[in-house]
Amino acid sequence: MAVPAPKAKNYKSDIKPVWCPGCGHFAVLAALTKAMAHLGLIKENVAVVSGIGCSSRLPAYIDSYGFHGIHGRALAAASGLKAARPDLTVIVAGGDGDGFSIGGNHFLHACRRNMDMTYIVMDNEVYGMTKGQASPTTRPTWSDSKMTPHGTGIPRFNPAAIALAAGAGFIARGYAGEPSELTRLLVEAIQHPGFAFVQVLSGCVTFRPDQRGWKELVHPFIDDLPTEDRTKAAQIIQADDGKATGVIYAVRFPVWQPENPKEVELSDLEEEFHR
Amino acid sequence: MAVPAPKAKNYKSDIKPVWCPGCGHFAVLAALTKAMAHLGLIKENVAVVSGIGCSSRLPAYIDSYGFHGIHGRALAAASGLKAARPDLTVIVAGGDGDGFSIGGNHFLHACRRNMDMTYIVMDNEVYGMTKGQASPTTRPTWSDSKMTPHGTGIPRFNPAAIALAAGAGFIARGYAGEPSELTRLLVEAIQHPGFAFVQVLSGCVTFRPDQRGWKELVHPFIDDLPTEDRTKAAQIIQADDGKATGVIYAVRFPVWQPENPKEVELSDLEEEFHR
Amino acid sequence: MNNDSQASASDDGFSVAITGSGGSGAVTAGRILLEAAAQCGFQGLMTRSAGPQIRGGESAAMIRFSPDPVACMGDEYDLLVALDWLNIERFADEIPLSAKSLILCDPAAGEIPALLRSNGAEIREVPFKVFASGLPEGRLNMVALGAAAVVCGLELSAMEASVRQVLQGKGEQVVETALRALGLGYNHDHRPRITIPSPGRQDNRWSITGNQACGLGALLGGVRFVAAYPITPASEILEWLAPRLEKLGGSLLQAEDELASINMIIGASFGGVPSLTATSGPGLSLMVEGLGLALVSETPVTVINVMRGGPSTGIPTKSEQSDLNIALYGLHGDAPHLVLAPLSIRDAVFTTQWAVQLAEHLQTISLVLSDQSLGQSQAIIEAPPRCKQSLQRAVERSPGGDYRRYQLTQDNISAMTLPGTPGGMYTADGLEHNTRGTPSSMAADHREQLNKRLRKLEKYDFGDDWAEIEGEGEQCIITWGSSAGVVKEVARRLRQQGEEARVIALRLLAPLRRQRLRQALEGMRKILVVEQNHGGQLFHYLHAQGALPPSAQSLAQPGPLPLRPGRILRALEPENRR
Amino acid sequence: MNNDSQASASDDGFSVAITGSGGSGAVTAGRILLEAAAQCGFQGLMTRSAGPQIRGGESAAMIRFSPDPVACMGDEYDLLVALDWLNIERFADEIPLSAKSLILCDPAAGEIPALLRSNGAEIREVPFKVFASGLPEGRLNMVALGAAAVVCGLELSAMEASVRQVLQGKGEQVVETALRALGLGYNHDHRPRITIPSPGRQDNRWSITGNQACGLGALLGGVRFVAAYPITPASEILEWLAPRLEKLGGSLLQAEDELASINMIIGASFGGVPSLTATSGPGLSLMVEGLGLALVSETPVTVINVMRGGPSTGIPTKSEQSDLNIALYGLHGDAPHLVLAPLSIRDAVFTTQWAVQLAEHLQTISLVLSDQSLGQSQAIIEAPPRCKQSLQRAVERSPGGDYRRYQLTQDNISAMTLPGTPGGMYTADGLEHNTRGTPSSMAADHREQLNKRLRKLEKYDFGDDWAEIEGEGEQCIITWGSSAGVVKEVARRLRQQGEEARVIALRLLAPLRRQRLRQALEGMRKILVVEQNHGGQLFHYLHAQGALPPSAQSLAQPGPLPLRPGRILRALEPENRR
Ligand SMILES: Cc1ncc(C[n+]2csc(CCOP(=O)(O)OP(=O)(O)O)c2C)c(N)n1
Ligand SMILES: Cc1ncc(C[n+]2csc(CCOP(=O)(O)OP(=O)(O)O)c2C)c(N)n1
Ligand code: SF4
Ligand code: SF4
Ligand SMILES: [Mg+2]
Ligand SMILES: [Mg+2]
Repeated sequence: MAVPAPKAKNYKSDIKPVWCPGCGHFAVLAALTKAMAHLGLIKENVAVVSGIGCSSRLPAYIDSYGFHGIHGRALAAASGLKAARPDLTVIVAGGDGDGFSIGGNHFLHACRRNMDMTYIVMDNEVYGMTKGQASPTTRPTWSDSKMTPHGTGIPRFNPAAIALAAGAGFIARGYAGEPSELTRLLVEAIQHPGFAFVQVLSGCVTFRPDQRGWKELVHPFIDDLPTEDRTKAAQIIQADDGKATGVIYAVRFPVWQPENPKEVELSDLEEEFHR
Repeated sequence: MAVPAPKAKNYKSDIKPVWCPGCGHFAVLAALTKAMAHLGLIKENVAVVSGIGCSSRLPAYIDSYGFHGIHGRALAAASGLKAARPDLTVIVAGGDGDGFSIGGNHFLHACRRNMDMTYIVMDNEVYGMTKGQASPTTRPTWSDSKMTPHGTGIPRFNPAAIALAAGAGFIARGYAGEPSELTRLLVEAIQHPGFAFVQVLSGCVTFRPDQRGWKELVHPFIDDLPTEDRTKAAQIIQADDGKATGVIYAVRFPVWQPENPKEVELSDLEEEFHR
Repeated sequence: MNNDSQASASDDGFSVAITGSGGSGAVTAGRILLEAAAQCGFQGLMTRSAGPQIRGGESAAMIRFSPDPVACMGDEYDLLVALDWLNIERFADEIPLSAKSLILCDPAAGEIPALLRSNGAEIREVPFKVFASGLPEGRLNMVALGAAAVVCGLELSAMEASVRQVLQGKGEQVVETALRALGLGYNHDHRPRITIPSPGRQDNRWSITGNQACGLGALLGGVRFVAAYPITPASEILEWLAPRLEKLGGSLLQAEDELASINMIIGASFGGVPSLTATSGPGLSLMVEGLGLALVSETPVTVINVMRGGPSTGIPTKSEQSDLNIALYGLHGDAPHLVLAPLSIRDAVFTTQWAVQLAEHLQTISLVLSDQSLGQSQAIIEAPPRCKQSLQRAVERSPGGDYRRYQLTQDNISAMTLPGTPGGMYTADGLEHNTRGTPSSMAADHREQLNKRLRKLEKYDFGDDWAEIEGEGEQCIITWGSSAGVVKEVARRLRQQGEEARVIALRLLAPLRRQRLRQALEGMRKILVVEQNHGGQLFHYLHAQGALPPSAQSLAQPGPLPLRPGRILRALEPENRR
Repeated sequence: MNNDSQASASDDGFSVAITGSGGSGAVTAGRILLEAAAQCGFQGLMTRSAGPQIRGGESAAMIRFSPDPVACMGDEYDLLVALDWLNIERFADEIPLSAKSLILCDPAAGEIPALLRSNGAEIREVPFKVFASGLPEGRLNMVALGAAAVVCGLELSAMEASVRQVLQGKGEQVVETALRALGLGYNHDHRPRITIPSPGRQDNRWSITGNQACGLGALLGGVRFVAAYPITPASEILEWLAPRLEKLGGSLLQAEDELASINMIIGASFGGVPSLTATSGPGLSLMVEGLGLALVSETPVTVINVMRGGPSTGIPTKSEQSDLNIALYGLHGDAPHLVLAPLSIRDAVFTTQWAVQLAEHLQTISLVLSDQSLGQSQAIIEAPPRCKQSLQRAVERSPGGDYRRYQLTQDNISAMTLPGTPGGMYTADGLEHNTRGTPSSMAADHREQLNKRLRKLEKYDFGDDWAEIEGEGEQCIITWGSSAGVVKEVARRLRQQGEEARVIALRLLAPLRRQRLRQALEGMRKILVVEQNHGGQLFHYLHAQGALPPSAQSLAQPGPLPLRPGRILRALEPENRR
């Protein structure tokens, strides 16, 4: 990390984001490119994979290899890529809808599988791209969406709790309004060997203008974190108001990565069929 | 519960199970019909919904309404049914593959949504119906499946931990080899208002003959359970060896059930379009 | 024969486009203009277009109004109201202008782009900005709207009423300022462009979008449960339905994904409640496994698929008719089912209602193919017709001793018991089964049930509603779904020129009424199949069904640009006939 | 003309069925018999059938062997070896017997079912049980096998070698007992039934299942990454591949579901590794959204779909060719892609290899339609041919300054950079895009890319491998996939009777080589399209593509029973011609 780092702007592509002015996702993009610069990543060796949503547009704005897939399947595509290409730094980006609603199953199994990748969820507690419906992280009483006129009435999905229960080894929360902390978190996440999950509070100015109020609510975790103790992490997450930031849990579990040296020629395998 | 109960056999249909002789699922079927009898459920007011797998064949063997759907989607079908027909007792049955692999996302969201239904997962740590591949609950070193010749290498999925993190209010574990305890658990689960999750250790004699050894391993939880304390439940589950049985966690969360009295006629709604 | 300039839009009604950058209020202005036209007794249509941005990007409202029903947008625009010039090139393709057009713009907005100068349109300059900034919080879109009203020949009083109606939610202050701005624009220059005599206030007029019309049709069909996952451009159906279902005693459940939503409605329908979901291409793709389950278990459900540019994520905000293939053939196995398509916004009420009722009656799946352009456009129409029949699910309320859920019957429809009915217990199954519903892998059972599921559709008498057929002559245009609008416009123009043409607009795509279609094609010397996709999906489907002679021709044009009447007229010109 | 009894199976090779209840070892006995036939230089085929139980249910092994290649099962069986009579009625449809058949059974098993008595077959009784119980842990299937070997005319030494080979994993004790039991059965009754001269040991013989052949083809095509979710009847492909991929330096990832597996292989292929998955109908349904993504992002992937009875869960353990529709048309949007089908077990090596290479070369998706009967049958064949061409992905290893991932080119194929390549960075996208890959909703970009994706397929020269065409004459049978076997058998029988027939067995279904097919149909007076489904899916597809004259006829028979030569011959009889 003492290596003279390239500039963040070197990691930005020349494509103009479609995001609304003021969208939190700009800050995430900035923090990620800063983290890449800080780590001196070689850009052609990075692949940023995403699903569908405003947040999932991120790959095209980064000057690395990118894969903008389909809604909810980013982690699956990333897992296949990493399995086939262990040499790449794989970063997965998406939203709360993409990751926790339609993509929930892959989230569970990616945590368990613990491949070496970083998963950044830009959580704005809303489906931005489809114009403002409730997501799993939306509070149950939020009634601004006509699809749920009295709110969903369903308790919020707790991403950190699920990640922990599913077996993730790195769990952090950042805030788009605190770019330097966010950069630091992303650096740590990318460095973490194994699956690293970073939930980023990234406000949607258009459909959740109330989230401008996050600035007053966000605060660092008060405890001595990160912990390697799962019980402690569970307690912290349970007591948490969802607005605390920092790395909560960081422990090195065995990383899953198929790497099989070639042992035989294909023609050898055919012998079993000979009669 | 003091009402003179009908007999379990009244709840069995005349269709002969396709299960292998000795399969644990027979005991689950027996326990479920006993629980139904014990509760004196009126059979036409019960619907048993399932996905695909050996375990998911259960509905046809019960003399009630049944829905044998597609792989992994039982909870979704059951949620729609319950939303439309709150008067029914809805029981969902399936396997570890159906529920935790392909069906993982619906499991997460059904726990959160907390509709009044009972979800029984017959966990044999294997895909029985497709002849013996590893499921999410299979231990990472089990290498009897050719699809994973050295084992999956991935830590086991912890159903109780996920259910708790996702917001389920009733979490229990039973064992097919202890039918009377299992019946009791199922009675409690069906009585619980809200989403009740019962993991049943139900051995696969054909592909997991080692599971005959469960008899020696299964034991009741030693703690004073069920608890209403989520932290305690989390600790119990974390310390658990996966072979302890009993109700772990039971707390009444608000049940989600749309019930809207009719307020207007359709023709009233058309007025908005008149010019 | 016709040519494009003769057939220009100004012959019939008036076409206006309003464009502006993010926040300039082009769409609000368009809505006010459309409502004002309705006040004056016109019928009309408004479509929108937006750039790739979620919000704040440039956008355009395209309006056409006429004393007669408006079936589609014309070939050209009579009036372009440019609130500014930012990214106007994005819309150039969508808003064809000619020397007969007028451009209303503000000299303060800067140089008129060369792109627009080149078509020779007349330019009329109005100082939108100067007028607007003279008012506290004054907005230039209202000034421009006033000026546009003059050009369109719409009365100030109608404009004012419309401003009040559209802006009422914004508070009195906003309405007052808007009215003053409107007045400034209106009084600036009094030269009307074209005066179409206003028909005067009409009874029985509706203002409705296609997505709303589908929603209403669903409710009329009896739908009381919806589970769905948001997706553009279908979400508005769900957003319209959610609060209304509640008031009617039903409900809408926002699902975690489309796999859930399709299975949820299957569960609800198994419970006896007519159920529906709405989605678009990517969501439909995720539903096909569930659709097969509904089909085999004979659990009725309806899916409205609002098509957008495909394949894959494609062009989510633009229209195309390219999901016909997946709708017809997208299930694994031999899986005959219902596919319908509304022919216009007005027809969407009927078609959706009918689709739901057919699904219920035939105990199968019904797919309704709407599209972005139909769904997200707003129309001023005469009150839409309803489905007169009252088709319902055959429910067995007192099953006898040997109840068989999948009993073979004369019409291949087996009465269904609902949970709660004593003595009628069965397990619905996606496995092949015998008449009782017990899983079976016997060839005889499979064949019996395959035949049952096919014949209940093939033998059903769908009556005359399978298509709208109009016109005589020896040339025929076959089309489907929302392309019916432009095709009817083409036929009207041909008639105006003394030429005859038959239009067959297919509402029921599957099962195809093959014999009826062949009858309707008798004596036709030229047949053109018109649709908005790249592959000619309808054209190939009709061939697959043996419904077309070899000489039939295909005019398939993918989205995102709408099919225009001129394009079709050219394809019909004699030198293009063989 | 032929008739069924003349055309009986005994003319060509020998057909044996072995049936028994759970655990009786019918399938093991079948495998030993087949391997013994191979030892004697025969070629052969063995299919299996099982009841609905997971394990322990009754099962049957059906074998046919001959000195010539065996394309399919015959119309009738020469020999039925009944280990017991439990649930034998389940197999009655599948094992047609006649007066020329022989039934080998044990008097101790009880009364011969009336069902079997009625066909007039000769009965030969052997005390299986008495012999077996005379040995410690003796098994009656081995006794029966010995007796069957005599009837089939197979030498004892070959049988013994085969017992050793098949049972070697079970330990020496088991092998020894089996050999003794075999000997007892063999020496009990010396009347052979038919003596087909044994060709004697042959070089170059393979014993392989269809699922293994697909797996091998995949490896030959270059596949080194597989992600998949188990499903019957495709799992054996995965189970065969997993350990072998590892040895070749690749890997197989068992995914959480099919949504994951298809997206995983897309990710891996984006990384540059040729990737594949295998599934069956329900799984394919879940993959169609992912397939669209691969298609639009031009990321090559191959999916082997092993068809089973549909729709929905259908009949998971039985064969059908009813997923042609979803394979051809199942994607939303305009989505041309590759669809292939192996014509036999032997051909599955070539076809799968070719499919993978075509996907790689054309940067698109390739669907391979195998089926349960092909996949789960074991064949003794001559060493299978390979794909001679070496088609590969066009990879750009040193992109210049202005690298455009979706550049328009002469052949519409754009060289692809792989992650890790400096200067070649791009974002693959399922949104419509311009040549750089930047999302675009412009009509021009959409049309350009739609054209590119269509034309790279349409204009590619697929050479002669699109179909196997044999025979002359004026009557023609068109078929596809595994039905090619029975159709070729029909043609052979016709030739034996001095009649000519052309067979066109389509290996490449999409893009359809329409011109080539029409050429091959020139001069044909009768055309019959044969396939194993209910709807006549190929028949309608060929009509959709304008490839068939109106007089063509369809013979579509759904599963689970195999198509039999006699059925097709009847459809060709003059009175059935029009
Ligand atoms: C299969 C499928 N279903 C639905 C959609 C529509 N869709 C696009 S983005 C999105 C939600 C995006 O929300 P989120 O992931 O939170 O991202 P945000 O826009 O808020 O950043 C949805 C539902 C889709 N593209 N594909
Ligand atoms: C979409 C889909 N994928 C795969 C399958 C194949 N399949 C059938 S059952 C099953 C797994 C069953 O395992 P589990 O749920 O644990 O039940 P068990 O048989 O062990 O009781 C699978 C993978 C299927 N039917 N549908
Ligand atoms: S809609 Fe919300 S999430 Fe999307 S770009 Fe705009 S502000 Fe950001
Ligand atoms: S395979 Fe296993 S789970 Fe399935 S019926 Fe047999 S013993 Fe039970
Ligand atoms: Mg979001
Ligand atoms: Mg299991």
